[in-house]
Amino acid sequence: MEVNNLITEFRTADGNVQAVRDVSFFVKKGETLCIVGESGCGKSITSLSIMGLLPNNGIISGGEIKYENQAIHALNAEEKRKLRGSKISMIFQEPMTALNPVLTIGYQLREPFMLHHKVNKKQANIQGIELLKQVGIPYPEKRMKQYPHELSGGMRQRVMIALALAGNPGLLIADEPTTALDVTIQAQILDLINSLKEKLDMGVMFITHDMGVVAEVADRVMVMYGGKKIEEGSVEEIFNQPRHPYTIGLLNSVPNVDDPEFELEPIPGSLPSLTEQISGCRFHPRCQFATEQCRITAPTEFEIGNDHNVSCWLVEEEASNNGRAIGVAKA
Amino acid sequence: MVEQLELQKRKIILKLNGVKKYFPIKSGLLRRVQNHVKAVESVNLELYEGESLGVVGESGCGKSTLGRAILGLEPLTEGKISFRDEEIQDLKRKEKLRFVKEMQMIFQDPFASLDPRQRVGDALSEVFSIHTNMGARERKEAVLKLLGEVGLKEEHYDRYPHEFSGGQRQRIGIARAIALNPSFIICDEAVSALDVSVQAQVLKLLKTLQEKYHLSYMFISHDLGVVRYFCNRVLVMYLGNTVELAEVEELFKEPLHPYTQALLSAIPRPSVNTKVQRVRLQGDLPNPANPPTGCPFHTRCPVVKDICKTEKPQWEEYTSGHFVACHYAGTSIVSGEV
Amino acid sequence: ACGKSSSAPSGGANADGSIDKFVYASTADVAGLSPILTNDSISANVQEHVYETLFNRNSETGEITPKLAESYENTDENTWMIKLRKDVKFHDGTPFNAEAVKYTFDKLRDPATAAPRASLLEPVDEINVINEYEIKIKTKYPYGPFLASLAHTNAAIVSPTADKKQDLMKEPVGTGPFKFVSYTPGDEVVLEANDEYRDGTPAIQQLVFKVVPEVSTAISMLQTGEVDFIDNLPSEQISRIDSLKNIDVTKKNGSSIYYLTVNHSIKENQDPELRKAIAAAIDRDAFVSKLNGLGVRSDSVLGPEIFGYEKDKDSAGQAYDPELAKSLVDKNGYSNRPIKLLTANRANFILMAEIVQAQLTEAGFKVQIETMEWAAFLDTARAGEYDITFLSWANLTQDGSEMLYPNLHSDNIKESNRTKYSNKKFDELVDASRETIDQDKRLEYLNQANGLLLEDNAVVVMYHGVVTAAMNNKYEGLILEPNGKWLLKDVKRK
Amino acid sequence: MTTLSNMEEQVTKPKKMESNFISLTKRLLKNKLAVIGLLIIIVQILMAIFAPMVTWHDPIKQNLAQSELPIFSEGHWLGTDNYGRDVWSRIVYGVRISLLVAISSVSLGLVGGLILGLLAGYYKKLDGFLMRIVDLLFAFPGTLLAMLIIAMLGASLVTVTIAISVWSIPACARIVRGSALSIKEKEYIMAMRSLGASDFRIIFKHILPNSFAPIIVFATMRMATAILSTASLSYLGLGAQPPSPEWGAMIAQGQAFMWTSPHLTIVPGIAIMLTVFAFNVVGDGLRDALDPNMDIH
Amino acid sequence: MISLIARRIVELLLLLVGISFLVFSSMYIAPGDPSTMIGGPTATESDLENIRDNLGLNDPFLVQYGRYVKNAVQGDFGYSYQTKQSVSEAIAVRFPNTLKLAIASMIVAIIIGIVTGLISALRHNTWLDATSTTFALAGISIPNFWLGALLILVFAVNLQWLPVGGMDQPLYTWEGIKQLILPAITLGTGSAAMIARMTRSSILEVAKADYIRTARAKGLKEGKVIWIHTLKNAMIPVITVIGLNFGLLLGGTIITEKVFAINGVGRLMIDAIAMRDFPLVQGSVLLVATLFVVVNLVVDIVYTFIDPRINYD
Ligand SMILES: Nc1ncnc2c1ncn2[C@@H]1O[C@H](COP(=O)(O)OP(=O)(O)OP(=O)(O)O)[C@@H](O)[C@H]1O
Ligand SMILES: Nc1ncnc2c1ncn2[C@@H]1O[C@H](COP(=O)(O)OP(=O)(O)OP(=O)(O)O)[C@@H](O)[C@H]1O
Ligand SMILES: [Mg+2]
Ligand SMILES: [Mg+2]
Repeated sequence: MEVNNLITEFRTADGNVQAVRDVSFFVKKGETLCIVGESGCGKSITSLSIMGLLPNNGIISGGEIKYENQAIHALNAEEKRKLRGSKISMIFQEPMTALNPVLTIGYQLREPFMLHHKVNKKQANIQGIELLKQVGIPYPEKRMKQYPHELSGGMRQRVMIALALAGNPGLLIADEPTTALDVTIQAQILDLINSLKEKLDMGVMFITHDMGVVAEVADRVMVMYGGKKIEEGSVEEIFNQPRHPYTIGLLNSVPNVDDPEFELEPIPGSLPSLTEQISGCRFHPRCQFATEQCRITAPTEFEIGNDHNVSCWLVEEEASNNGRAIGVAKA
Repeated sequence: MVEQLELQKRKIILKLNGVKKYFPIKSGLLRRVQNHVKAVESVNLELYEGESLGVVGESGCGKSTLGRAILGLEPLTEGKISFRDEEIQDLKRKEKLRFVKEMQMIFQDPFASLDPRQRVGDALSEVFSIHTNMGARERKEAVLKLLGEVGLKEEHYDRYPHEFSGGQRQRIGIARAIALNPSFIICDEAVSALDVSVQAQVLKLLKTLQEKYHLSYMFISHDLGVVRYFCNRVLVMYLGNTVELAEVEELFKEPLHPYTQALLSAIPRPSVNTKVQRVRLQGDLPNPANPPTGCPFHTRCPVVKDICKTEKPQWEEYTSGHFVACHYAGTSIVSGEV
Repeated sequence: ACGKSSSAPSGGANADGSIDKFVYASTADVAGLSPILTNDSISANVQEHVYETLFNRNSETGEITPKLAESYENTDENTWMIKLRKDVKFHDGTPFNAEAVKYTFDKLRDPATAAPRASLLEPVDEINVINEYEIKIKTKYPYGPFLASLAHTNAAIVSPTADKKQDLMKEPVGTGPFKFVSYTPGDEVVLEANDEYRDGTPAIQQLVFKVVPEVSTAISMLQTGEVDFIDNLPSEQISRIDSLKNIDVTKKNGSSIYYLTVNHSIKENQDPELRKAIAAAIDRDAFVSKLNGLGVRSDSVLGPEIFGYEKDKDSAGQAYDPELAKSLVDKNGYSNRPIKLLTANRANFILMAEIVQAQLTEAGFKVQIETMEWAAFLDTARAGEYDITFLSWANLTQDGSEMLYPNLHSDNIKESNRTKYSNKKFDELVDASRETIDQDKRLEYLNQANGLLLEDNAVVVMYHGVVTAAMNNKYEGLILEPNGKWLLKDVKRK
Repeated sequence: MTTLSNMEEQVTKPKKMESNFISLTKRLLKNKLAVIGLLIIIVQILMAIFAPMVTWHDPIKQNLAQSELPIFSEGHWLGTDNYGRDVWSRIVYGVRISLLVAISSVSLGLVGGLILGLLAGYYKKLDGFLMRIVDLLFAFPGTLLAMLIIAMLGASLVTVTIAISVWSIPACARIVRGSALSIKEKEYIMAMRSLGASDFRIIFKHILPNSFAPIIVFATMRMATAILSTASLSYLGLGAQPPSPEWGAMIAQGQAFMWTSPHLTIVPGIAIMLTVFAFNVVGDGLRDALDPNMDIH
Repeated sequence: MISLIARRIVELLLLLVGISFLVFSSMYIAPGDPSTMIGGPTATESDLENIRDNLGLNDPFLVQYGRYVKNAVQGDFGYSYQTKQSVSEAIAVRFPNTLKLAIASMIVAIIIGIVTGLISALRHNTWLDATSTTFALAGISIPNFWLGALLILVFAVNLQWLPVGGMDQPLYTWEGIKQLILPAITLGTGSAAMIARMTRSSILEVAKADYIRTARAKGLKEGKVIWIHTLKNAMIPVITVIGLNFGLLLGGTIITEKVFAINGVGRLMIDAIAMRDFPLVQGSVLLVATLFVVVNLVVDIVYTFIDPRINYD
């Protein structure tokens, strides 16, 4: 899966706003790409753009989305629909509301089987039960007859995962699938996604804002801020050599459970709204290292080796000199 | 830091004695009370001046209920709460006002905890009109001072809550809580709803205020990282029961209760270098209306023994200052050894 | 309501002029089908066809003639010897005889029955059966309008056997031209022709009394043929009905009266100038013209169709004189007093109220209308809780005493005399008219009493009713009486 | 999509000061139907206020000689009624009655409903009892309830006002209770309680103003119902007393002339319909404008 | 479920006691004496006194009420003052008509309401939506006595397609159905409009729900998303509105029955109130209230079929 220069816009009362600004990335089979960033930075909209499920007032106004080298953003509605669930699936954030409350688990689970594998109801049922077992749900036969409200949050999220897997997708998009869950349950779900990914050789696009979760599941990480991609690299690179001041700030804002001496270093200021006009780098008002250049022109993406890309003027030199450190590491 | 704490230990500010809170479940023909949600079960606890006590546990384990019960927002089912050696659980509203000044609360949701139709200035000055007989001018001055205290500006006085960002709103909530110079504040998931960058700002602010005014916090959270960073002692709850209480270092180093151990091992670490050995709990939290017999944790405990199913473990001081309620306290869930 | 045998539209007619089904629409349901226990005109309409009375007032001449009776004789002022017809049978096959008459009257008089019109026989002292077909009735005092009373629908004779066996309110048994078939409360009463009727079988085979509460709806049904006959046409719709091509309208001067009265028990109203001012302020001619021909203009309290009427009284009241009214109002400061004009919320009462209110206001009075449902209105008026109001009187017996005594005599101030009028001289005249059976003398007394009322401006007569009926023009033979009663026994296809 | 709207809120930076009222009005004005409704209402209010200036006849002055004039007659552009009264004047003065009865009955009903609803919503102990009373009123068909009240107190516009307000109480109480129940659970109410605020203060300073949105929508819609009910009762002869130019009464009177002078029924019928329509669309518009979920679109 | 029904029956009984007390006392206070109505204008005071004694109207209020309740509990709802007929009988005769009318109007309302609501939701923000929304709003705004009169004028009198009034033909005949059409439209229009609006907004609301997005993410066809995933959820509030409207509709029968000359309970009620026929008023009000409660109970039971989350035990 590959996304190039994606731009997604919303028509709103205050005019058009760009929620996703020129974002490019790719996901390979069998790897997990984590997209991190704070609320409202455009993570969900990016994933919905891929799914073709944008809200009515949203449109993809630029860029391309390719799945197995086929451009899918331009497909018509019917073709997009056929893609959904069979090639690309999605798990949503709220397990409480993402399942239809008035239909049984069984009904909802049979649907994708009957739709994508063209099997009859009985077979769909058997396959559904099989899948529920796979995602670790005890007594799957009984669950098939139950309604969502009769299941706990963790169970529902497992059902959601089962739904997403039913069509044997090549890409699974998980939009904050564990935010609403308790830590002990979250751990179960993360393990499940990881093991399924390996077993089914899927690409996983995992959206979260929890750096802990990122460290746990990611192969590669993409950091977003204000609708833009600002840094991308392997999970080790991002955690050990973060280069963008925002990524660094983000890491320094998360208290470390294992380090009693850790001191928090918050990023000053707060997130800008979509409509706010910010010239240059969107992060510059909150950046301690902002220069005149940052204020005027938006940075381009620089590759600094190891597939590590950063959009920040501070790394420009380094990118060209390749190797010179910049003084933005932990103070 | 440790020495300092020892000193304060002598000054107990709040004491809970067998505090219980049950919510009735009504059903049947006559809407009789058929059962209870046992939200908080016999909690015994002492809180010291100037400390931060973290309260952690899964969703629905009764953390918020405990906090509310302390403030008298929920009538107790049983038990005693004393604040500076005075029992406060049965006081009438008028008598209670005195303690209300001393004990405050900061809420989880910065969007829901401010009246959307009230200007920020009015919301803050309302606190003074309830508790003091200051004139309008005095109140305004006090409010402006408060705003400064939490890092907001004078111009914010006339704004409505929806015109603020989450972090700013939480600052207003904090301002409201410290307005009357309390000595004890309950933070119920006060930073959970905030983005990490903002969360860090607010945590810093709370720390600063604690030092400045010598506040005690009861810090309810499900984020163990934050608790470790912020608190001196930690109380772990499970299904309405207190299962472990210890100094923060001690708890993280040597968790005695299997649940605490599982909890710690489940936290995703924001670091790619330290890989800890994971133990996953199976199953979900039981229904608090119908808790298991014996030890409430036995249904999910990896090292459960027969006695756990029948007998409820006592809340005991295992080592000095380290309380735990487990028949086999100290058993490691990884190796299964004591 | 459902499951009626025939679903054919009404009005089917056979070659011999007989009619399969004939539908009459009334705005309200009957209260019941026993003449003893009811006293309302709608019930009376049905009862008129099922039952018969001893005497009958001729619809043309107004004369009282025997019906179930054959003849009568006053052996003295207080004694009525009545001979009965011998050829009559009740619908249940039992014979009509003196026992039946005695039974009926005794039941009507018995306080335990609580008959609403027990007062019809109030002067009766004793009833004796002389023989199978002769009966003697003794009154407590000479009672002038007695024959009129006996001609009243509520004095119709019921079958004693049936009354003991069943509830006549639901299953009536009489001697009339139609026999009872069924009653669906709120919806309809169905009768059928009585084959054994002494004057021959009526042409209408099945007679349906149907409830259609909205007059407009009823008229529409008349137009579409769903209904064959309605009565009591509203004056506002008369032009519409007139314009319907399939409908014949019958009009006839009636015995009813509509009048305005002040509440005589109120001190301020005892001022003769006030009453004069009111009478002078009301333009009755203009009002009657609004009735589109459905009202007769006359000042006389006893109308042209009533026994006791003399022509000279037509204009004996205070004439319309707005200037006089204004000057009296100014002179006496009547404009300072708010006046409550109580009225029933029936269309013709509202019409009077609206126009009179406007005219009184014109003259300078301050008048507020207050409408009430019929029941509440009757009670409120009886309790005297009004300043001025409109009253009406159908006068089924068409006898002057029957108007003046209940409505204006001081005996009845607590009861039916809702005007609260009390005048010794008037009372004496009315008493005299009631206590003699010499009809010429009675006429004289009544005329004097009538004059007295007009002189006194005790009441202001708005109009005397015109009875109306509209029938599908396929049929003819309707008998319409001045008191509003009608008979369908002679109706047949043209 | 609620989650998205929350996010939207979350990232909202301090906006330019714009009071709730202005933004509400802006949103309302985007709704075409609501604008039409608003215009109708404004015109009617103006008509009610300036009635003597926009009419040329006394609405109750009779002229029996000139009765039942058709529409567009000389001097009476909407004709005259059975009594020769000018229909246009009666319609205009009828606005006064309709609005007055509607406003006063709805306000009265609101007071009752608010008290019941707030108490029931806030005090759990009272809830059961108060709601049984509300159920009781609910189970009565409205017309019947009104008829009983009118039977007791006599027919008049005052009675009609009382009857309609009583009839508004249960619905209002339920709405207020519902919103009080949900607001009561909001954290800011908990916050006020933790600050030691009295119940009185919480109910009237916090719960009441925040229930405002559903109440205002309810009140607007109820105005429509009230106007319709007044007309129905007057139609049944239980409301306005003659000669007052109440629309329902006008229809009732005019119905007898439906075939000869149909305008006597049709004109007041249209007047009622327009007015009721106006209040309904404005109420609808208000509801949409007040609905936070509409924000995004 | 059984516990729900049992609880509702207990509540209903309490409600009926409350209502009967309200009705009884209001009729007691109201001016207008039933004896006057029975006695007629000429009755003398002693006639009236006789009648009152006979009916027990001279007893103190509580005695009268107590007697009523005692008899009612035994299934005896008294006798009409006017017609001397037993109340249950009087009502039994008329009730089928009212029920026919109410059900026919409800069917009209539900069909028209849901279809228009559906159309305007699916064609959201198009002219079709605007038109049907406007019609829906107009529908709520029409006074039904006026609508009834206009319908009669047009369809019964001028076009003569349908009968003017009455309801005396059996339902299984064409005549019987024709008699129902105009009254059902008159009475059902308001409810149809309300149902249409609720259907529309409820569908639009549900369309925003997360689980609809899930359904789309599964790749379901749009038809399935709407007919299966959206509609069932969207019907929940619509059913509430239908239940509540049934109450309104019962009130509306009073006027409709009058206009269309239908012999039903509504008309019985006004006549009884006007005539101060207390036992009839009582009986019919209690019936209507019971019906209202029963309909709402049915609605609650329907919920349990549509929405598995609802569990009344
Ligand atoms: N329908 C819409 N119309 C206008 N703006 C929208 C719409 N949906 C989302 N947005 C805006 O798009 C931006 C990106 O939203 P998105 O949901 O992708 O954020 P996110 O990164 O997923 O946040 P979170 O972590 O809170 O889920 C937000 O600022 C949001 O306000
Ligand atoms: N007012 C109430 N009535 C009935 N049950 C309640 C009430 N409030 C809380 N509970 C129940 O009490 C239990 C404890 O709730 P509480 O809110 O204290 O949990 P918590 O630990 O704060 O959870 P979270 O982390 O989700 O905030 C839960 O099972 C909850 O359902
Ligand atoms: Mg998101
Ligand atoms: Mg909580």
